[in-house]
Amino acid sequence: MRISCPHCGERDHREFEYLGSAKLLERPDGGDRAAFHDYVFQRKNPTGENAELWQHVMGCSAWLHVVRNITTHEITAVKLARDVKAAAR
Amino acid sequence: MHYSALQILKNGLTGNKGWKPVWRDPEPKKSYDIVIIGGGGHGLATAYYLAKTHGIQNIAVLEKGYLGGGNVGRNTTIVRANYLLDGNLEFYSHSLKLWENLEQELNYNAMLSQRGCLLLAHNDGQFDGLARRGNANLATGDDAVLMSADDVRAFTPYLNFDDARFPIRGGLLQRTGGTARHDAVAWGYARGADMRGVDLIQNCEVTGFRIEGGKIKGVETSRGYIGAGKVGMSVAGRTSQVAQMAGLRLPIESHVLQAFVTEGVKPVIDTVISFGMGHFYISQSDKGGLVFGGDIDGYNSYSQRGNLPMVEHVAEAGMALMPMIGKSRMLRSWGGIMDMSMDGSPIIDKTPIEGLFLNGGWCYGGFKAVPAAGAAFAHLMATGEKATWATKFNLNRFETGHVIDDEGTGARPNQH
Amino acid sequence: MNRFPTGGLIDRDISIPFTFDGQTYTAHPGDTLASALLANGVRLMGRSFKYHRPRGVLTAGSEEPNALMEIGIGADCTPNTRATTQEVYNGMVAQSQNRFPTLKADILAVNDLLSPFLGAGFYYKTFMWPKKFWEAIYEPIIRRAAGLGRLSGQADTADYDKAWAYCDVLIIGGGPAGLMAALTAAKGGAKIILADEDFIIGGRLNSEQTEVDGKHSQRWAAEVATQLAEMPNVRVMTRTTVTGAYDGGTYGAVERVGDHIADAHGAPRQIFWRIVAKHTILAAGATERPIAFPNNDRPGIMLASAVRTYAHRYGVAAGQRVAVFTNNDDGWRTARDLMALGVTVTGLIDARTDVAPDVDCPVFTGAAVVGTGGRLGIERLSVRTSDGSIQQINADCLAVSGGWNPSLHLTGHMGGKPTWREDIAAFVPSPDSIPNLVTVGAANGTFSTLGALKEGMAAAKAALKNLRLKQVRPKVPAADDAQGAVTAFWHVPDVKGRSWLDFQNDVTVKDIAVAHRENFRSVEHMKRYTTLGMATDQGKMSNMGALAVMSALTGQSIPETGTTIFRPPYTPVQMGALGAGAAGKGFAPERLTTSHDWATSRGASMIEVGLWHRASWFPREGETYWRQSCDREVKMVREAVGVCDVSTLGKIDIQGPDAGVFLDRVYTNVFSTLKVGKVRYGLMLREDGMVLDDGTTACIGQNHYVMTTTTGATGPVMSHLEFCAQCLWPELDVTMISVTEQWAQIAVAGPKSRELLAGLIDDISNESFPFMGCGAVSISGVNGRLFRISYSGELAYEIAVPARYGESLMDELVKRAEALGGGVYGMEALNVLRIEKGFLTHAEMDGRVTAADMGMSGMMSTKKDFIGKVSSQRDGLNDPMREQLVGIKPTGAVRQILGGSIMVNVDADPIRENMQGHVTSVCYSPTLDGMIGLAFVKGGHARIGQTIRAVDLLRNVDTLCEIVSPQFHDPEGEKLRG
Amino acid sequence: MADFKLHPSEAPIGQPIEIGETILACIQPANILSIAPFKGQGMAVTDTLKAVLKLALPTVGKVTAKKHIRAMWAGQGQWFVVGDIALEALTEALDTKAAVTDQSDAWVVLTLEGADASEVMSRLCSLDLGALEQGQTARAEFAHMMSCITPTSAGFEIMIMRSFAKTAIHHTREAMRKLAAQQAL
Repeated sequence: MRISCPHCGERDHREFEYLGSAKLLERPDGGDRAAFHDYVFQRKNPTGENAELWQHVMGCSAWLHVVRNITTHEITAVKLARDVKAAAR
Repeated sequence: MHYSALQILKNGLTGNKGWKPVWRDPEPKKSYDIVIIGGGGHGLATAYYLAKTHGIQNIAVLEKGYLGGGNVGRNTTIVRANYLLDGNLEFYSHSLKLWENLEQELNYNAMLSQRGCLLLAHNDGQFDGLARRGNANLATGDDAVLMSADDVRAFTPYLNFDDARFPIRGGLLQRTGGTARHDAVAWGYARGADMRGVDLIQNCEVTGFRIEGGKIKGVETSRGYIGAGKVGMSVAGRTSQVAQMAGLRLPIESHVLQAFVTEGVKPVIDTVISFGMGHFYISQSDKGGLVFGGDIDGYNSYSQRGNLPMVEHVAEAGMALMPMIGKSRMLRSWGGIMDMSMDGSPIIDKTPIEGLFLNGGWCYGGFKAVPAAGAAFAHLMATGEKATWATKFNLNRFETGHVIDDEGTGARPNQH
Repeated sequence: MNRFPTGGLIDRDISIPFTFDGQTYTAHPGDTLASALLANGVRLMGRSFKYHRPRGVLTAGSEEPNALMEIGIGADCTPNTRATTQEVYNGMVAQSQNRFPTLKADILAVNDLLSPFLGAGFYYKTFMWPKKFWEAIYEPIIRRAAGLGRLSGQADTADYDKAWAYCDVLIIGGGPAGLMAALTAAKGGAKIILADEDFIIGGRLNSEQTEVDGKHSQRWAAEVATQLAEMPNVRVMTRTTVTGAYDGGTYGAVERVGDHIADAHGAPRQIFWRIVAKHTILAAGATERPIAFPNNDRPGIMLASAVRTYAHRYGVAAGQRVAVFTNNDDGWRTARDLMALGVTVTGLIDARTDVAPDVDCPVFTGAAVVGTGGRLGIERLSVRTSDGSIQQINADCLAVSGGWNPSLHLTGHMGGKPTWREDIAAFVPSPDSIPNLVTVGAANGTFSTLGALKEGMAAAKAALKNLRLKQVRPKVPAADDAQGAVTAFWHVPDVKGRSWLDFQNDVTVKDIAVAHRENFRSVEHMKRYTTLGMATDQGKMSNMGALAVMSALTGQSIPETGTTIFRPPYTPVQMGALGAGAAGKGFAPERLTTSHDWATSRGASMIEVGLWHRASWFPREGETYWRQSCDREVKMVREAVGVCDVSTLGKIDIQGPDAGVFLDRVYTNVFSTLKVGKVRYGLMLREDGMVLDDGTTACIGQNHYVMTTTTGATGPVMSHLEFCAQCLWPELDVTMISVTEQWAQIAVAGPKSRELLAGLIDDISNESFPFMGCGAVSISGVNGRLFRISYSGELAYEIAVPARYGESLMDELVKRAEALGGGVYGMEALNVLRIEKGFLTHAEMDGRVTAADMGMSGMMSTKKDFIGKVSSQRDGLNDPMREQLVGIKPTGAVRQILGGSIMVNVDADPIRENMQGHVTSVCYSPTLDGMIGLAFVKGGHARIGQTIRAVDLLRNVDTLCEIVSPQFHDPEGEKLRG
Repeated sequence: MADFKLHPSEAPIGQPIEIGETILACIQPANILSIAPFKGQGMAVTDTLKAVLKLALPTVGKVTAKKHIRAMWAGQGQWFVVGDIALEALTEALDTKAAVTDQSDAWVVLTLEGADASEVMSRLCSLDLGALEQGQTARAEFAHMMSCITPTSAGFEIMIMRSFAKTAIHHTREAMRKLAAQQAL
């Protein structure tokens, strides 16, 4: 896979590290245990497009919000996770 | 038809024309007492034990492709019982015992070969970790031998002991671990189930559940509606998708794990070697191919194929551990989709929907688990009770905090 | 012999000696091992896998299933090498394989006599009785018989390399389609790579007697190749096989740099390339397929295309009396070409009835070969003519042409399924099987030379357009436009005897029938049950024939019966190339501290910690065992002063107006209240409530902190912090950067540490540097940092200086320590010191423990949220019977404790059900004069003072222990505050 | 009171290493300082740098230079100023505008020059080197290590973390050796 880092351009995915679903951006406020259980453990795990988090560890260190098809591996959008999170606020 | 040397002789002399189908291809009935979704190792074993141990015969196994076409036919065939934590310890211990009698029980040669399974340690901390594991295995009644670096050298002299990046500090050998012929396990269970009246229905994809009043009624399939008293999901790799049709969301991600085989060579490796530091393991098949693998590629995937970084990493680890394989050639690589659970351990449990049961989240452990998981899932579906060797694989353990995290990496499926 | 006096792309002026099975032969430059052996009249080149049937060369390419050999001797021996692609070099030693004692007299050929009992899947039905016999008797015999060639068993010390290349257009295959594509794309200015697995560019242009652009096709190919090589935007890579197609336009390829020469003189034998291409043109050609008929596997029975290749390219007659069996027009061409070269063609057998071959030799249409004879090679064949009569024909070579299979393998690597084309009776690639890849020429089912040229050009023009490069209109050269008619004909029906489908694995038409009979009818079942297609050619020679047989048995069409999936690699890839650079120490980078050379020069024993090398202990004269050094080093620290390089710990510089708030959220305890000049110990959890790491963080200025992490967790912690800052709270104004490498940090520990430092630092008083104080210092004019922190429980400091001064400072501190009765200490002593004090490492923080398990619930602030807070409140994590951290020491006769022991109650059996915990760390404590350990024990915090057993079943040690506080040494902490 | 001097360690490469058509050497800039602007301070940081060093912060992936000092992008929100500029001076100038750290000892700067520099690099680094022009800089993997790769008129400058320097030099040297041997065939 080639991931187009918004800073560094297109790079082989070996430069990146995968974390998981982009739902991890949405850390619950407050102390609701059910909300945290869902946040930490439960996954939709779709077969089609999925928003997920990768870090460009061997490059600029930015965390990226990557929209990728889980079956074809086609990547349709890459944004800075920081920007996605800020926009959601 | 009972298989025996005599049978082979008889057929050999008569042009091999007397062999009978190993399983029937029945049309699906309108309804069954129990429907198992998934004709892989687990689903077939579950049906077999339901029929054999629990005397239930009105069973169907629904397979969307061909029998044994999922992970049971694309793994690296390792069988072992050298886990670390309670929950896994007794489960895999029980599984290995079932493996040891499987061929006679099924009258099918699955070629279980207990040629040993060696885990390597490269520093004192890892060595202590192996000791803890070995002690737990011995306490569970399984085999374990702690080896010094010299012991390892005597046992596997072809490893790199002289200029290794991570010198070998010692190892833990389980002599009862080894390999089996993966396809034969699926076929043997399929044959056993079919002989006991189970309908094995291929090319039949489940497309939905019929649930009324919180209770399962049947399944919609590509070959029409099939009613069911109970339904078991045994579809590792697609568990999230199937469960979602019942409105369930699970602590599972799907990842691709690659496996590799080289061209056949004369015997050079007589055991299974696991190089934890390099995320690499290897054995040699009876045909002569070196069978090896490593970690999952590391990203969610439903494609049964991987990418080059892991291919290269695995080859690099192989060259680091045993540079004698440099002149063998990788013949084929393939991928399987792993149900990676959030603690690296499986789920065998009821679901919130009455009559709907779940067997999934197997991560890398699915193949070696086939007998015990099939037997445990059958026990659960037949009796409503957990089997004694599988009491801790609960669906709600993430809520309660009773996770079974053998790797200690937490809710990071790609690190288990 | 069998070499024609002229013709071919070989240099007859030079003779190269080589040996095969000990016999010396000669070859010419341009020869492969197969062509050279054929030229020397050698037909028998191998044995099949299962029945050990005699095998000769079947093909002239990488798809060869039969002529596999061991090349080279000793550690240089490469098994399973295809004689059809291996170029002969001076002095080459080739050996046949999988035979004993000799190729001609192979004992295991007895298997062939037993074949009625060894058919498809026989082993699943037997070898089960008695139970023990499988592993004791049957399996060892099978394993010894199985396998092909031998690995030497010695380390592969050859050089390999890996590399990256980028291009606009990757062209795979240098036949007519590939060359035309390359020429077109190159003229348009695209950056191109043309890769061909062969050592001469041209593909079948080198194998046929045909003309392109009015000249011999061999000459045209050579001219175009030269023209391309001279263009700056073109990289022509011969001997380079593109082995796999992966996501994002990435391709794997192997370049064989040194396999064709006797001594590569330090050049890599092979280079594994990762080629990233914007566009790819697959022009991989096609492979001819055999026809299944009884005993179609004898040496001398070859593909017709191979017979032509040996004739035209290598100037070799594959036989003196050749018969041809075909279902298509290519067979006629074979007969004509051979006759033109003066070879006798003893018969042309065409399976088709409605054709009239215009060939001047005995012709049989509507006929089929129904048998062959000859002991170690074909001598005669039986032909069933159109009227049903049988005719015998003499031949020492039978050229078989069953039509062509497009080489579509790469297009299946990403899961693409091919499309059936009835007109050519073959699968062709489906469009878009691989993003941005188009298939042209024979690989696309276009078998005429002109058609291939045209398709190659068209694909290149489309690529240029997509790349927005200039459009060019090169002229399509004149060439043969015959597509060649074919009628599907897969195997000869109604025959006796075995007809081979998979020549290497010995799978015959009868085996497919057995699979069908037993209901292994899906293609995958058939393959797995019979092992068809599992040979080293991945089924290139066998899959289609077997599919056709199964389709006939089931009554379904071939596309309904299915296709098989081709997986990477296209042809097998040597592990040495794929794993290039990793043998020896190359597997992972090595990290060295600034005092590394200093330490090794003092005889330090080094160990790995993550990627780092650290000094384990420093033996002094007379010390022969590590414990002697370790005990002395511990005593030194406890009684005088020790010096230890601790630079490997992670150091993260954190700054910004919100830095304090940020730390509050990532640590369980509060940091925003930390004053400038102070250090605090912190505990970090994962979001699932388990401990991630611990360490100290110093406030070195307003909104300016330096965090330390454990050595092993540095990367994960940095990544975690960046996740928190970027993904969770981007609104916080905080920056972070690793300064691990900037600072060499050295611990000075022991009651005399202040005395030692007093000679170096102006003001080292307790007032200026109280316990957990920090500040800037100057050391001989070098700006450094001093932290009063202790990992030993003694009065201790850590001094940081810019890394370039690390070695110098280490040397100076150790000299001064030695003057005070102390000295340097290593990791072993450091470990003892921390165990005595009950400090933790990742032996304890193994990813499964909570703060409460470690007795640190008090560090979980109730006043704020932090990562892991909510999850750590789950009931299961607050069970009082969880395993909790305690200290243990022996109280009985057995004084030894082993790491990894399990804990059981005094009277309990050491079985799983009774396990109470496990031992994480142990050491001999010189301070307490005995073994001590840290352990996790169920409900341990409430069991201090009780006795328990640490049991090691592996090593037979059973130790009665007292459960104690993990702080063995100075539990009140008076020493470190002193 | 100090009766001794701390002295710096030797550079990891003394005499430049020349194999075939490539030369590997090591240079030691006077200082490498990191600058990470605080929120909304990017312009203010650039203004300050312009005033102090006559340099602006380059955009992502770029390098700007003025005499013997240059500023290079070094990752998300991070820049390195390389040259003879004291930590204290820059820290003071940027005070509340940016985080400044000393990285002078954290990095070893290698230079790889000569006709085959690109070909050697292609053995070690996954970057599309043909697309990397002078004036640009990239954070990238180099032989499994983090690095900053900057093309120069004569080849490349490769910044590697100090503890990795020996490994980086070893691998580069090996790549040079193998390429030279290949070309001699």
